[in-house]
Amino acid sequence: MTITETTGSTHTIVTICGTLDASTAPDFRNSPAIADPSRTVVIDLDKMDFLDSSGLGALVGVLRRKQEANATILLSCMNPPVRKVFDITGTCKLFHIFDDTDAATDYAATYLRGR
Amino acid sequence: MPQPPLRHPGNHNNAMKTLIAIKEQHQSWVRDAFPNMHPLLLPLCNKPFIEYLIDFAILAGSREIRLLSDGSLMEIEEICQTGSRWGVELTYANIRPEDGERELLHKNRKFCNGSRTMILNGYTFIDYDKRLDYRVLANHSATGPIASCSTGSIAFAGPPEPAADDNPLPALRITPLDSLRSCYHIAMQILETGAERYVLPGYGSEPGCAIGRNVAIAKTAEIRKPVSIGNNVQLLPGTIIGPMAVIGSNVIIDKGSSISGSIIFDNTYIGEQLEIEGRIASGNTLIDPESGASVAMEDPHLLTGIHSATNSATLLRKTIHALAAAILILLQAIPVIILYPLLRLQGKWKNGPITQQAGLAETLAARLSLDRFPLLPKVLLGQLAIIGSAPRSNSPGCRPAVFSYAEAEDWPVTGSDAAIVERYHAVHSTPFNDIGMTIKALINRPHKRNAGAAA
Amino acid sequence: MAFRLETQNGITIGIAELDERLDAENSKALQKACGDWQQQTPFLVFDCTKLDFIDSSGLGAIVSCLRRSLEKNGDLKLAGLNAKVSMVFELTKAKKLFSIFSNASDAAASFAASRQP
Amino acid sequence: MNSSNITITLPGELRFIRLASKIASNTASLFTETRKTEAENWEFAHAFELAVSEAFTNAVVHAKKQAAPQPVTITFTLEERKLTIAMRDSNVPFSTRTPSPDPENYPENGYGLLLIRTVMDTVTLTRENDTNIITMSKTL
Repeated sequence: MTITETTGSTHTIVTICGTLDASTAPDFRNSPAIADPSRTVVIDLDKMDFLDSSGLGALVGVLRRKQEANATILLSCMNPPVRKVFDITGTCKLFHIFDDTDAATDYAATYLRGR
Repeated sequence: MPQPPLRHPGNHNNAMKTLIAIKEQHQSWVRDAFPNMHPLLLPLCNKPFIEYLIDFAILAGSREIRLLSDGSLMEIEEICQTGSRWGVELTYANIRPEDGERELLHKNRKFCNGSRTMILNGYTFIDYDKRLDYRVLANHSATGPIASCSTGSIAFAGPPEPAADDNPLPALRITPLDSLRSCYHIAMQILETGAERYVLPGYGSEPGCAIGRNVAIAKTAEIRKPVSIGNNVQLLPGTIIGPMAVIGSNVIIDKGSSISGSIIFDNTYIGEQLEIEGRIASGNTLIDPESGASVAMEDPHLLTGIHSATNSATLLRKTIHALAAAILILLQAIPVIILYPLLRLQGKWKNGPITQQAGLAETLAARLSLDRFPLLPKVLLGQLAIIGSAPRSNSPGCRPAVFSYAEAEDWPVTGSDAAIVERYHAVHSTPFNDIGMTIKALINRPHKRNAGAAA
Repeated sequence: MAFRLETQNGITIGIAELDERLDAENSKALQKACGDWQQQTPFLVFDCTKLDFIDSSGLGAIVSCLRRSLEKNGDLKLAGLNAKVSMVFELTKAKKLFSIFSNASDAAASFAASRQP
Repeated sequence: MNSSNITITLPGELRFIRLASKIASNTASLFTETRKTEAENWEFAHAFELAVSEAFTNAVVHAKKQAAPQPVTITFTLEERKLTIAMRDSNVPFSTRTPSPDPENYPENGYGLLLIRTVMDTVTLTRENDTNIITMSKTL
């Protein structure tokens, strides 16, 4: 798994490439924008090829810490197998999910700034 | 954003898109009433709810439809798949419970692609008419909701598509689907308005009568239009279906029962001699759609869910019945051998009950229930039960038998309350109990006849 | 199953309060108890106010009680059926066999009224 | 019915999760049925990838608490249209009593068994002589 962070003024775009499971979850948690609870992130999942419950658990934990710090996670470009993991576990309703990274960043910039 | 001026037939990219957004909060009543059913598959006149929305999107000219929910869509995805069955492209995505129209459009921006987009929002029934041209919705300049009700709306976003001519916008009416009551009334309305308005499942040689595959209708069963009947349905002798009856798939309506103004959901067995009027029956549950009152029971003489029979119990019962029949054959063999030629000579041996009781031989034959002797070998073969719901009846849920429970108890064997009495006895019958009842039947039958003759 | 006797217009009426459930478990017990009540009077009222569930064996038992009262030239009237119980009676057409009242005192009074000269 | 078995043993370490689940999905993709759609074939492989990832993680995460990582043995049984995977380890068993997590509480774990049970046709959990065996099968 590789993580790329692109930092803007209001939020950071985090691109995850590869697999998010128990072996890669610690790296994900330690990525700077993810570890900073007050930073709103757009996570681009277009190149994520596999997610399991350990990866999902990491995402849910990060989301909770960010929401407590008045920030959030926006997910974009989720492919069907990744969506399935969210669907089965019922965690889909916790996240803002976009089909386009630009739409997610616009949403973060426009609607979430005032919060 | 500038729009391409021309619409290319065959290229769907610019055709109107449809977002169907349904939230758990609006469906919670379905989850409560039918825990095993996904609310989007709730049948309305034997057609799953979601298909009405897909139909409407297609009538409005959409070829790309996205289904959005804050709950699980996996079950729907397994059934609807990619939408190729309807010739559309169906995709799935998740939303949050609090998302409004603006969020929906934002979250699906790539899908909408700057095109005209129709948003079917909420758990509502769209009262469409397939004869009308809804494609003008794409050409119309309206944005925001154009029809709404307490549980949802039809809204539009994006630039209108160029129109060939100026057709008026057809009226759109949507009804909240917010209770069993509304579900019942909408299904009845669909049944009444019929297939000329909606795309409905089933085949019908005449209007108002749609029947699915593998439906067995007894000669004496009566169908009163309008009705809609699903697949794998058995209508047994003497049943009256309709008017206004929706029968789902895998349903058995047992003898003499009538169904009117009612909906029978999939996998339901309706017992004998029942009268269902203005009700919803689903598996073992009977519901009054007006008051919302419901009774759940697993009662083979009223309602049950249909599932496979327990084989071990059947085997035990058959064995014990066969044993009882063998003993009876042995006991009756000598009187039969002696009395049969005698009665035969007098022309008094008939198949069926012995009516005349003049001579000693006849009285004796009647007392010993010899008239049932010819049926006993069938019990040995497992074709009949020794005792059951009624002699020689043949319908699921009740066992055809040599003796009936009604004969065992000193109950009237005919009349409307006999059927109720039958239920009472058959419900609690165990194989061993049956033996006792058979002996009772043997003892009681002659007395009853005498009482009948005296009256 | 509480049972009491009331006398109105010279008729002794037995009023039985049924329990919450009447099914295969306790329908035999009702039939047995009813036999004893019918020794005292054939004019019976089943107060179903508490009754919340009835199945086919329960129905069978009540119909059997009715039949025995009728044989003794009496009657069995029902009172206070809730929506669920009422649905089961309608389903089986058993409703047609009974006079049904909203409460036990109306049912009892109807016995007295039918005896008016 | 022809059936063949393949058994592999991997060290019970986190870094082998990916290898285990990839072996499972590649084995499952041998079952490609021409009558099925591409999506269905693909989903079959993904189901095994996910289930093995969850089961292996469970074995290994609990192993961390022990002194030395215990090996995990995976047996693939291939029948005509059915693939069965049995995974054996000698660590702490799956907790089957915990209910499915409620997303409202933002739980960070506990989804594993729910996912396995959803994507597989049959799942059995047994413990024999201090060995946990999880058997998962699915028919294409």
